[in-house]
Amino acid sequence: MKQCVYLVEENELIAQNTYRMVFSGDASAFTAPGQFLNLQISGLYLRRPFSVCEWEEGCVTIVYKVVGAGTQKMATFKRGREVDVLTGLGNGYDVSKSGLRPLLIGGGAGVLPLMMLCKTLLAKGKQPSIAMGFGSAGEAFFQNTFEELGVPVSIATMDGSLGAKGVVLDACRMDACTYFYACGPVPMLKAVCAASCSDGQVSLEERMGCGFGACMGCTVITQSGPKRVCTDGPVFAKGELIW
Amino acid sequence: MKQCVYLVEENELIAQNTYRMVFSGDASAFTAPGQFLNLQISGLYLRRPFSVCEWEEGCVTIVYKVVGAGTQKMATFKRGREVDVLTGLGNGYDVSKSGLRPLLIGGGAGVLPLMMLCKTLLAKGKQPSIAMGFGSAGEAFFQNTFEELGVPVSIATMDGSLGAKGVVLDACRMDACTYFYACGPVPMLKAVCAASCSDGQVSLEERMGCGFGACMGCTVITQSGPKRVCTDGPVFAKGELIW
Amino acid sequence: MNTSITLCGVTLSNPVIAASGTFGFGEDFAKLYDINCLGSFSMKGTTLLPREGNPTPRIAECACGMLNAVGLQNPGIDKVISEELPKIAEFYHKPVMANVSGFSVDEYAEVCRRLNDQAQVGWIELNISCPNVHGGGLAFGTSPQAAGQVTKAARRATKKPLIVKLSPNVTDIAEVARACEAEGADGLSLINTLLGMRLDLKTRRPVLNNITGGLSGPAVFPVALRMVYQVYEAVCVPLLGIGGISSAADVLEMMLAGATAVQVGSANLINPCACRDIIEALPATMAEYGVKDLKDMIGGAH
Amino acid sequence: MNTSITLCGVTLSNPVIAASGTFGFGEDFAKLYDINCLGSFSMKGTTLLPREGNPTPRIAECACGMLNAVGLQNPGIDKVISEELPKIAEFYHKPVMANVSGFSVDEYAEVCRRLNDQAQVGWIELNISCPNVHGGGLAFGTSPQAAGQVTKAARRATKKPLIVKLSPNVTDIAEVARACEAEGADGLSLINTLLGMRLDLKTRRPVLNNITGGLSGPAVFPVALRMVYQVYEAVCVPLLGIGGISSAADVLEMMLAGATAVQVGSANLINPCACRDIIEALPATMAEYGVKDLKDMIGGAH
Ligand SMILES: Cc1cc2nc3c(=O)[nH]c(=O)nc-3n(C[C@H](O)[C@H](O)[C@H](O)COP(=O)(O)OP(=O)(O)OC[C@H]3O[C@@H](n4cnc5c(N)ncnc54)[C@H](O)[C@@H]3O)c2cc1C
Ligand SMILES: Cc1cc2nc3c(=O)[nH]c(=O)nc-3n(C[C@H](O)[C@H](O)[C@H](O)COP(=O)(O)OP(=O)(O)OC[C@H]3O[C@@H](n4cnc5c(N)ncnc54)[C@H](O)[C@@H]3O)c2cc1C
Ligand SMILES: Cc1cc2nc3c(=O)[nH]c(=O)nc-3n(C[C@H](O)[C@H](O)[C@H](O)COP(=O)(O)O)c2cc1C
Ligand SMILES: Cc1cc2nc3c(=O)[nH]c(=O)nc-3n(C[C@H](O)[C@H](O)[C@H](O)COP(=O)(O)O)c2cc1C
Ligand code: FES
Ligand code: FES
Repeated sequence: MKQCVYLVEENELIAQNTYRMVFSGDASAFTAPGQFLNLQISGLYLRRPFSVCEWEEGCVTIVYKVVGAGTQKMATFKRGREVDVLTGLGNGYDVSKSGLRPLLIGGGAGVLPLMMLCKTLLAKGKQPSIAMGFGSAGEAFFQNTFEELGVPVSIATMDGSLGAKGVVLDACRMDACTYFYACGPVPMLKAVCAASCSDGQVSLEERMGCGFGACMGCTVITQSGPKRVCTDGPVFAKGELIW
Repeated sequence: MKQCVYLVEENELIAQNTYRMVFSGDASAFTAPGQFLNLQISGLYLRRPFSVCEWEEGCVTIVYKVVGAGTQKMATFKRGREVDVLTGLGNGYDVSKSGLRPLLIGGGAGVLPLMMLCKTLLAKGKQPSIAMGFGSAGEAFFQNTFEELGVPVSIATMDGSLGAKGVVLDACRMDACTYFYACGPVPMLKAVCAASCSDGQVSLEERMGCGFGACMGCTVITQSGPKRVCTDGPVFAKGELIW
Repeated sequence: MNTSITLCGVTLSNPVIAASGTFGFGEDFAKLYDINCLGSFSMKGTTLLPREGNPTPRIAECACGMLNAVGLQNPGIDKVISEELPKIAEFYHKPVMANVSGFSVDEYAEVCRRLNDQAQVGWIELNISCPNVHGGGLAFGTSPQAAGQVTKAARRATKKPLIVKLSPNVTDIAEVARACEAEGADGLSLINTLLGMRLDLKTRRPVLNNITGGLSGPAVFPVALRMVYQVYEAVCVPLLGIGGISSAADVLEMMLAGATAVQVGSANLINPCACRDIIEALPATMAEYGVKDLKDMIGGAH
Repeated sequence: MNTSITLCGVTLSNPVIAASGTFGFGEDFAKLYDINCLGSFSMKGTTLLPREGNPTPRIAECACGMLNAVGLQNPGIDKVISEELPKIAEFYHKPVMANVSGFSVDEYAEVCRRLNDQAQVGWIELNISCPNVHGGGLAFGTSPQAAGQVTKAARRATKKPLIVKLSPNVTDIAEVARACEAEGADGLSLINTLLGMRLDLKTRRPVLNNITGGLSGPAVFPVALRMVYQVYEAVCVPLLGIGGISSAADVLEMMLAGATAVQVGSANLINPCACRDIIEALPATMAEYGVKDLKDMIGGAH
């Protein structure tokens, strides 16, 4: 973990209620896709956690959905604004386990950490494919980006306005999957784990007090006892979790 | 009273720890010198009251001393910043009582409301003079401005670095005074009232909850019972006060 | 969309009531906006005799809140009846709430008695929880026995709907609430301010002349919400939720916890149009959370 | 300039102690800065047996503060002794404070007994005020009798300096303080969290799985300050002032009210370097207010 001051470079609407924010600043604490940062918003007490969607030297991107007071304020951040962030939080995905053809499964904002994971897997010569679920076509994002990377994309939307009608599991063949990486709402993760015969990793979300292991606010009970989503996670092996 | 959004036009250091802030915005609620505004500072709960030093259509000036959290934040306000203010607060000085040659007496920040008062008196053909007290030469301000207006100025500083050494009363002849207007710390006002044989008006300060009469936070007990400094004052006739 | 609620038999167009001590007798606000948009307002706490209140400073700044130690400055019940109520009649045409305080059970009862024939007064709010006067208010509010006693005496003295205002400075607020209900309270309002203090580092003395004062503002909202939730489970009478409310969302949250109506206090001091702004924002906020009739929210979280 | 103070016979280089439950067992902070700059730190509340704590969500946002309902998740006293204390020894070389909780008087006493021989432990802090476990902590902290009993049992079980941590959720905290002092407490720490709650307007349910939680952060500072001031006048033992401290000025204010040392809690979660930053700012803040020896501030406002 590092405490840094980031500068907002971009903050643009990319889908319904969904913004992409690009920061310049020290990205050196990030070591694995699936890690997150914890961002201070003046006027609010707790920091807000966001998965890092992409990073390179001096540049970090998050994508966030406006859901409450904090993300509403973030949507008003202008270029050049300074933001206090804790960086390099969480364990991130373990890409060494992926096998040749891992399946990436994302629901809504859960698609975000999969972008960096996908690029990392490609860089290692793997052939990932991705299944994404959204509420409707207007909320969907990243389809083009994945396609430009040459990654097979399948999509489901609840209202059928894009791709298959239904949940993300309706857009992918879990039976053909040899290893998976999943991120999204708990019911989706639960369903994915139940449907999969293969091993995999899932990323959890929990309300956080600190984001770096101090408060025990984000505990999940696993096969090996209580674990902190912010430091022992957010990524857990499928076999670790008790649903 | 009016609730307005003001725009910061200038915010410059004019003496030790003392800033002059010029706003553009609706000045129509101000009707008398000695009135004040109540300014919201994000991150602090209560508004902060400041005498209006000068106003004209569309333009309002305050001068403030940095003494705590609020004024520290104000010192960082940049040109173009929007500020929420309650304007036209308080009764202000009654200039009709002044006679031909009123004496204006100000201690420290108490000099501020006297500037507008002085200009108003001049416009009415009166011949005011002013006595000002400061801690030291570095804290003094407005000497030139008053002199440019052709107003006789006498100054005292506690350390003798400018004008007479001592308090403001050491710089003026209360026995020759026919009417006075005073503003400054309570011990000074008390001494001025005690030393003067003439009638006069003094402006009080009190910690305020609202600044517009709602909370009874700023009460002073007068000859005619409890009065609110923010609405019945801040200016009171000498004879009203119980020291 | 329906924002009306019924409080002890009186129907209000919306549940937003300006809180006692933060709205004076309404006059300063009536100059700013038409205060007939309010559900109602609670007048400044009134005692039998006029009171000058505590010496200043009476106000201190806190994180997300403030301390006050006004000490029940008021013109006394007779002047409230002879001067303030007639003035109010000129700009406010709905029932007002009379906030009553005292230093003995008899004084509370006597003030209630004198209010009995005032047609403008829709409810009496018995303040047994003022932390800023010695030997007064708070002493009654921190013991179920004393709270019951003063409620009983006030109940005998008036036929107006009787609302007792509870103190949060207690171990078990539900116990005090039950005692008041048992002695005939028609409603309960909570919370009054939390006892707090600030020191001035320059003088090394308390900021407030009274040493301690009452904490109010958004800082106390979670405590107020919890107490409303607890008291809702302990009594059957309607509750007025008070403490830190400054938005329409806060109103909904307080009603979900169990409040039939709410009071907005300190927010009025910071934003003089706070009550009006909250009332105007109610319909949009209701729509956002799928609320058609505000009444449906009352106690919805239980 | 002198920042050192003495707490129950142990001298601290400065009065800043990281508060229990917000600093884990120090490890995550030791990675960030050399935590030997601290006066001390209080370990996560420890019970006899390991506890998983409450189901999540355990955390909610509030104005100038937060709610937590962690529910004393901890590995149990034996693991704290066999695993955590040896780990701490690697990065922290001063006495630590052991924060102890329990569900019966015997459990409190047994945990104290097991800590007796741990040389690293400078003080035992008896948490009789956790609002987040049912039948535990808080029940002991809200009655002077129960608080006295558990203090007495702990006193017999240990020779370590015994500090009892008081709950603010009481009518009269001075009474509880006196009961603890009478039964042998060497110091008192106050306050633990204020019982509060938040509701989620989308789900219309409490945000916290535990329904209520403990409010901490700057919002509670005025209440904490007032209680320290009151307890200082009621007892002779040293006080640890806790609640909302997030700056060196807050430390001075809390000491003026009567605290010998202070604890910094939630501020650590928001700014992981909060304790270090406050300690570094102390000399300049002391200079600003003309303080040469920090000890001179203790109780200075009385
Ligand atoms: C490890 C992790 C990674 C995340 N990554 C992303 C991301 O990349 N993009 C994105 O849009 N969202 C992400 N989230 C969710 C995001 O943190 C919340 O949407 C955000 O905190 C909501 O803040 P708010 O003030 O707008 O909402 P409010 O509801 O007003 O927030 C109130 C409190 O609840 C917490 N909270 C609310 N929703 C969530 C949630 N879903 N998870 C955790 N805490 C929550 C807030 O942090 C805050 O403390 C992530 C959450 C976690 C834990
Ligand atoms: C009617 C009136 C007119 C004023 N005009 C001026 C002016 O023209 N220029 C100027 O420099 N100052 C003026 N003051 C004083 C000014 O309001 C305070 O210096 C300022 O509020 C301090 O805020 P702070 O946050 O920096 O200090 P802090 O000490 O951190 O403030 C804490 C609290 O105390 C209050 N407070 C502190 N000092 C005073 C004070 N002297 N009077 C009233 N409240 C105080 C603050 O408003 C705030 O609520 C005036 C005060 C009043 C009542
Ligand atoms: C300046 C001030 C004066 C108050 N005077 C009274 C009063 O006279 N009677 C009363 O019952 N409550 C009084 N209160 C308490 C408020 O009515 C309310 O219960 C409390 O402030 C909490 O609400 P808030 O957080 O919205 O301010 C006063 C509060 C303030 C801030
Ligand atoms: C997440 C969290 C966990 C806590 N756990 C404990 C605990 O285990 N034992 C204890 O005595 N106090 C515990 N507390 C209370 C704090 O030690 C402290 O008394 C309280 O938070 C007030 O201080 P603050 O406002 O500086 O946070 C906890 C507080 C928080 C926020
Ligand atoms: S959020 Fe504090 S330990 Fe995970
Ligand atoms: S400050 Fe509120 S009445 Fe004067």
